[in-house]
Amino acid sequence: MNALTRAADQTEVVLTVTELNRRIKERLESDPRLVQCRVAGEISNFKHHPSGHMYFTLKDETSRIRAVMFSSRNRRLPFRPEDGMRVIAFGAVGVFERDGQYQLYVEDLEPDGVGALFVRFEQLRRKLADEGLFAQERKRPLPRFPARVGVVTSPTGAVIRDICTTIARRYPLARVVLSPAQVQGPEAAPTIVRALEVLYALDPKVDVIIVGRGGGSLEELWPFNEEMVVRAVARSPVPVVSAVGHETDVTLCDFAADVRAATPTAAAELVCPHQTELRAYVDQASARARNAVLVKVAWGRDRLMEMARRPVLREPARTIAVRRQLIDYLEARVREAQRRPIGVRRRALADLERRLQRVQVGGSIQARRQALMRFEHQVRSLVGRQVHFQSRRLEGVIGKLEALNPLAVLRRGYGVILDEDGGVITSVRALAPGRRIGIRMHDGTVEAEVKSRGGDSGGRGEQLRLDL
Amino acid sequence: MEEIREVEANNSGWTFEQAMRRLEEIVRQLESGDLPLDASIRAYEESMRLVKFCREQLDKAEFQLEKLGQELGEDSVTP
Amino acid sequence: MEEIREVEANNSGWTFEQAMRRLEEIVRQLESGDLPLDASIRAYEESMRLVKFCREQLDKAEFQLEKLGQELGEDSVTP
Amino acid sequence: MEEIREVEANNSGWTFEQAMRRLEEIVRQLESGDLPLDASIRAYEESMRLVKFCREQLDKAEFQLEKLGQELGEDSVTP
Amino acid sequence: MEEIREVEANNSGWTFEQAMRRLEEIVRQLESGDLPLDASIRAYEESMRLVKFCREQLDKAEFQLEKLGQELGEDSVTP
Amino acid sequence: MEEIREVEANNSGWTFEQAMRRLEEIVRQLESGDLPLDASIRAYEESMRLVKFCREQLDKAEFQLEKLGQELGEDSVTP
Amino acid sequence: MEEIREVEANNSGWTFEQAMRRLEEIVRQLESGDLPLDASIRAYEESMRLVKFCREQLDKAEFQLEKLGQELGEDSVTP
Repeated sequence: MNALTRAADQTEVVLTVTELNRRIKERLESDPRLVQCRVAGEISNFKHHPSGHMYFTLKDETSRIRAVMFSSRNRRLPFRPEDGMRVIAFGAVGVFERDGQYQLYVEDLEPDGVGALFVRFEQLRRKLADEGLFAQERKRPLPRFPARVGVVTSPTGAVIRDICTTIARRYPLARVVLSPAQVQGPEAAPTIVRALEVLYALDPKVDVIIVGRGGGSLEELWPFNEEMVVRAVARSPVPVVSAVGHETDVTLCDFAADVRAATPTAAAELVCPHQTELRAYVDQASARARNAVLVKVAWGRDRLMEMARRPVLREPARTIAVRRQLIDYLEARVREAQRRPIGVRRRALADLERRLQRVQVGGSIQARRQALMRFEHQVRSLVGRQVHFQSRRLEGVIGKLEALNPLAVLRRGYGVILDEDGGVITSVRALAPGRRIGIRMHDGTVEAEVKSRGGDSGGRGEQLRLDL
Repeated sequence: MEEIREVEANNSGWTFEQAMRRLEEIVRQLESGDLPLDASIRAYEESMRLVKFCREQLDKAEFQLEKLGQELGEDSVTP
Repeated sequence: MEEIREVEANNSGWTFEQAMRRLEEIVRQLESGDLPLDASIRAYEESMRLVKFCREQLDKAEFQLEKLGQELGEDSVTP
Repeated sequence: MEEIREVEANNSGWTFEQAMRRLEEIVRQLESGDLPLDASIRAYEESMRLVKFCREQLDKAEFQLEKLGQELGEDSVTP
Repeated sequence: MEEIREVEANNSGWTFEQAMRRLEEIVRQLESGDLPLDASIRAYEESMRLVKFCREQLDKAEFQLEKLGQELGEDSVTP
Repeated sequence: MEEIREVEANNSGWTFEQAMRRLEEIVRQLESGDLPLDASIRAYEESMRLVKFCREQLDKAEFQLEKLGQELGEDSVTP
Repeated sequence: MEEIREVEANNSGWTFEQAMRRLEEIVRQLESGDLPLDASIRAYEESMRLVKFCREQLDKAEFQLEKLGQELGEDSVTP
């Protein structure tokens, strides 16, 4: 009550929770000492959320603070944070307004205590990566059947023991050539390099090299991050398997090697096949080869059978039968056609014969006979008619002549006096006595001489005396 | 006409196919009815000879096939 | 007329087709009715000879066909 | 008249058709009535000879036809 | 007169037709009655001769017709 | 044809595959029906030889397989 | 083929790896079916030899460790 009144006195405004949290947030985030700070502590309650974000609590003996590292930040962490791990976190303090909690927004995280080494590690890694030493293209496949496996490690450690055990069990054909090296301490790096060089110089060469040591702290593993070691590994003429530390330990040597193995045992398993698998393969190989040949033979038989079964081979007589049919067909056609020319010609000939018969040469003779007969008849009748006509004509003339016969008068007793020349004398004056005359009677002529002549008696004519 | 003579002369030197082709030609000629009478008789005669020749060729071929079948194991072909 | 004489003379040397052509010609002439009597008689006579000749040729041809058919294996034809 | 004489002279060298034509001519002349009697008689005589000649020709032709018919197998002509 | 004389003179060289024409002329003269008796008698006498000539001609013609008719087979004419 | 002769000659020098290819080719030719009669007979003969040859090759192969299997311890192969 | 011959010749001088590789190659080739029949047989034979060789190698294998000399501070060896 009192306090409320006092607050009301001092400030006119009552804040909402949200406003208050915002004010806190603004206050916290504007403090440069909180924005860029390094905090050392131990990780607890570590949770790697499926979203990728990491949530954990940083604590020391007396205090704790919540921390979050977003996936965008933690993706490139070279190690995996774990509970109990001491780390130095770098980041800014911020407020999560919903819960009203402040927390550390971690931007980077590094294990506590080895910070300097870590920086060296990172710097060297970048440098060698830029040189292409870790390039994926440089990675070589491991030999499948190594005769000699070079190992660079401590001669007394568990590493060589694990490797030998594994290879003796899996692939006793491979001989392990141990090139001892110190794997720890400041002198380690040169011995590792030397051990590698010894292996490189071997003749015959080893087929593959395993470089390794057991697990340890970053400092203990450090020789394998030394530039000379990394470079020595990178220039290996044979594939190198790096098996340094435990699975979570990362060294630059791992990057330079062709293959990284989580453990020395895993490295030994990687470099050689298992002999039971090999035996199985070899056993199968002869069966597979045999089977392949059998398949081949069977296939050849099938193909051959298929060919042999083709009708042209199985029934070769068919090609002859087909031709026989063709010949039969042609012969039938020949036989069919053979008499055709004769038939055609017989018909043509018969046709001509029929036409010849119709011509009727004999018939034309008959016609000619009739024409001839007609002519004959015409000639006969025409000539006959002419004769007949002329006969009638003559008869007519004769009839008329009979009627006109001048001698018919004389028959009644008349006579005609004719002179010497036969001329008719019509007057007695022409008849001088003594003149000789002719007298024509109806039945002939007589000669007479005029004796005398009477006088003229009045026109009655002269009297004539005739001396016959 | 000349052709026909020739054919009869060296019939034996012919192949089956030549004889068949000639036979087909003659059949066509006969069927067309265009051949003169005597030529068609000769054509018929030739065609009969060709038929005979062709058949003989086929007989010979069949005989050879059979012989081959026996020689080269006809039975083993059909499994 | 000259032609007809000639024809009668070497009738035997003729082919069937020549004889048929001549026969056809004569029939046409006879049908036209233009031939004089004696010419038509001679033509008729020639036509008779030609008919006879042609018929003989056909008979001969048929006979030859039959003979050939027998010679060249008539029986083998009808399978 | 001159013509007629001539005709009588080489009658035998005439053809049937010439004789027929002459006959026709005579008939025409006769029908015209222009011929004198004696000419008609002579024409008659000529025509009679022509008739005889023609008739003989026809007889001969008929005989030949019959003979040919028998010789060359008249019967086989009519099938 | 002159004509008649002439006629009588070469009677034999006349034709039937000339004779007939002369006859008809005479008939006409006679009918006309212009002729003196003696002329008409002479004409008449001439006509008698002409008649005789004509009749002979006709007889001769008839005889020839018959004779030729028989010679050339009268019977075959009238079928 | 030359080709076929050749093949018969050095058949033994052939491989199974060559023989099969040749066999297939011949079968194709035979099936095409384009071969003349005599060529098809020869082709058939060759094909028979090829079939025989191929079969022998296959038999030989199988035999060798068995033999090798025994020689080199086939039994130990299948464990 | 040449390759296979060669392999058979100096089989004994081979390493296990070479033999294995060769064996794998042969099996692959055989299973691919690309080898001719006779080559297949030869390949099979070779594969049998390789199998035998490989098996022997495996059987007689004894693990060996070779230690190369390098003087190291004994104390610092144990990690």
